[in-house]
Amino acid sequence: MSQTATALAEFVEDPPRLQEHAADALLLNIDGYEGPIDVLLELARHQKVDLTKISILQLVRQYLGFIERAQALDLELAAEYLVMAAWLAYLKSRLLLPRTPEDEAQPGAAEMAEALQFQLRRLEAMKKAAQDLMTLPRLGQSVFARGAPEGLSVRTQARWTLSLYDLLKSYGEMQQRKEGATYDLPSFNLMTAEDAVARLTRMLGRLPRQGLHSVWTTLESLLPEGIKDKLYARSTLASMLTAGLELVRQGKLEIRQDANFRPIYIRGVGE
Amino acid sequence: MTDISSIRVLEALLFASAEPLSVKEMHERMPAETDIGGALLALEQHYKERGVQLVERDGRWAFRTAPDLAESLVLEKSAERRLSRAAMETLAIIAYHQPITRAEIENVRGVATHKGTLDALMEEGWIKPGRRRESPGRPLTWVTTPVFLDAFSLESLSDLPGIEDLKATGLLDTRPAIEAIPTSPDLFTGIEESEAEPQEVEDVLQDI
Amino acid sequence: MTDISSIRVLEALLFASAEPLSVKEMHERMPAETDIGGALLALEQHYKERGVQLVERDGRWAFRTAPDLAESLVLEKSAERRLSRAAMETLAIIAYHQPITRAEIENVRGVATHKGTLDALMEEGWIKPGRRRESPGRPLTWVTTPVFLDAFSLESLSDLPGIEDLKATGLLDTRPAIEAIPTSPDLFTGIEESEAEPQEVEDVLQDI
Repeated sequence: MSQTATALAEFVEDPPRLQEHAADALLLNIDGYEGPIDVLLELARHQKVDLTKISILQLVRQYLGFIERAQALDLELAAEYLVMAAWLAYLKSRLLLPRTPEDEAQPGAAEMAEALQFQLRRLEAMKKAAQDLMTLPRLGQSVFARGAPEGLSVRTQARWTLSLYDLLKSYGEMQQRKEGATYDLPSFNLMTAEDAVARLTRMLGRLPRQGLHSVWTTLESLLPEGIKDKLYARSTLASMLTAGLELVRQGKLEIRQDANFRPIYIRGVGE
Repeated sequence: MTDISSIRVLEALLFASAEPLSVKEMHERMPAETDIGGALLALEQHYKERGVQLVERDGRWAFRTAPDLAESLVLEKSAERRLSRAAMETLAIIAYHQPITRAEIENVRGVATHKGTLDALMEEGWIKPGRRRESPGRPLTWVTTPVFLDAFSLESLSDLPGIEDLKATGLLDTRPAIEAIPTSPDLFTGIEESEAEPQEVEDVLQDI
Repeated sequence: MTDISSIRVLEALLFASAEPLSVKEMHERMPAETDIGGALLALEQHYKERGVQLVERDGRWAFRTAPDLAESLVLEKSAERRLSRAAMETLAIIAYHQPITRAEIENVRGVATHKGTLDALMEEGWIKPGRRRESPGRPLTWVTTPVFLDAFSLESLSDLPGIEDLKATGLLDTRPAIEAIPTSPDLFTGIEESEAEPQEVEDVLQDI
């Protein structure tokens, strides 16, 4: 690689002039370049050869000339240009000097040159790709979409979902609500507690009174007779008992039951 | 001249233009010697039977999709939505009580029915107007449709469960209070029993 | 089936749509049994020689004016934003190398990327962030969009000019080209550092 590069360098007619010319042209335009690799690529183009056959050594000389010229003109270059210059100076020394044993561990000059050449070729390929892209028929420039598309619309229609379960439950609940709204407690024919108190108070005068020879009367015997309505019959017993207890509380009556389920007896309290 | 090349250019021009173009505008944009009229005619003819047509409106020309395809350009999407309680109840009442007038529906529900509720049910194809009731005002009645039966996999309306069936399936909570306490005899059951067996009154009384 | 009626509907759909349509979108709007592929082929054939053509862009289809008419079409051109050379190169690098990280882009170009460059490309809708690379730092990658293909009249990425040659010559390798000088910092260390500033990535993402 380095041999080819050197060999090619020999054929350059007037390297110093080209170098100067290239350097000054670059310096005039430095803002137009995208960094040191871009500048290197521009310098490489001056060799007017396929990048795969580029003389790296010549390229390095040109770049270093460019840096020198910039410094001579007191131009301020971005740091990356100087870093590149340092790297290229190192590469140049490696390309020119014979390989020493301690170099073994380091990348060979040929590899470094090849890497640089690869990057230059890749960048050039991408620059060309960018140009090629820009020559493609561009939408809105040379190819046009429909100017007044009607557009595609979406009409959303609601589909109501309802299961039979929902329907039946809804109907049932409504019926239930309706029942609830008109529900009246059934009125039963019952003896009220008031009636029972009145009846018992009325009968109180005829009751045997408390005393030595007094007798007890069963509560049952005081119930109205001949009742056909079973519910009314049952309610009379309950109400009369309640009435009896009320009169006991008022101190007008005594009440007694000898054991569970035994007859209930009452008698008046004498005055 | 109406060569193929000017037809192509005009076709592209009309396609890409944001506004319909007048013949004058087309002239301005085409070579002077172009026979715009001839090219328009050729294009109109070419697109006559296609999905896109060249149409003239007020002396301006534009491509438009064929009017008979308007429906095809709209994507019908259906979104599943739950029916409102009002709609559900209204449908249920119609199903169980049909034919039923709107006033009667309102009577059953105890609230006024929004017009939209019946509309939604009708749009879905579940109900339709039935005969007019031969009563003052000749009100319209509502009935369910075969679509309704189909939607709910019912063979016929008689397959709708009765309210007692609904109770039995546990769909409806039974009234709380007396009936709901298991183990305790029903107040009314007691009456029926005592009616059936008169001698029990004595027993009951003795039980106290 | 590829009958004339489904071709007409598809023609109208593609004409009416503001955006290229995917086959899936066409299927949604056409009867289930339609042979979309056949209809597309028929349409493509029909329009082949016309001023308007049916083109495929990344699996999506649209009508576009024929590219050869570019010179003859006197039309309002959309305002073309002049892209900087940096932006053009960056776009090309993303298009040919995608998915590619910002550090890799910088490696190819040998220079730091201005934040504005990616922003400008994203604003055009030509690039978007791709997946993160599963490597240290999980850097974001960049890819081109379907809009990019449409903007440059490319059917797919494999139609990028010269991409086959570039692949064959190994020039689409993103390997760092210049190895560091032993014992000295990487040639582009400084650049990479500025690139690594995390808030820049955030800015870019927020601009999406």
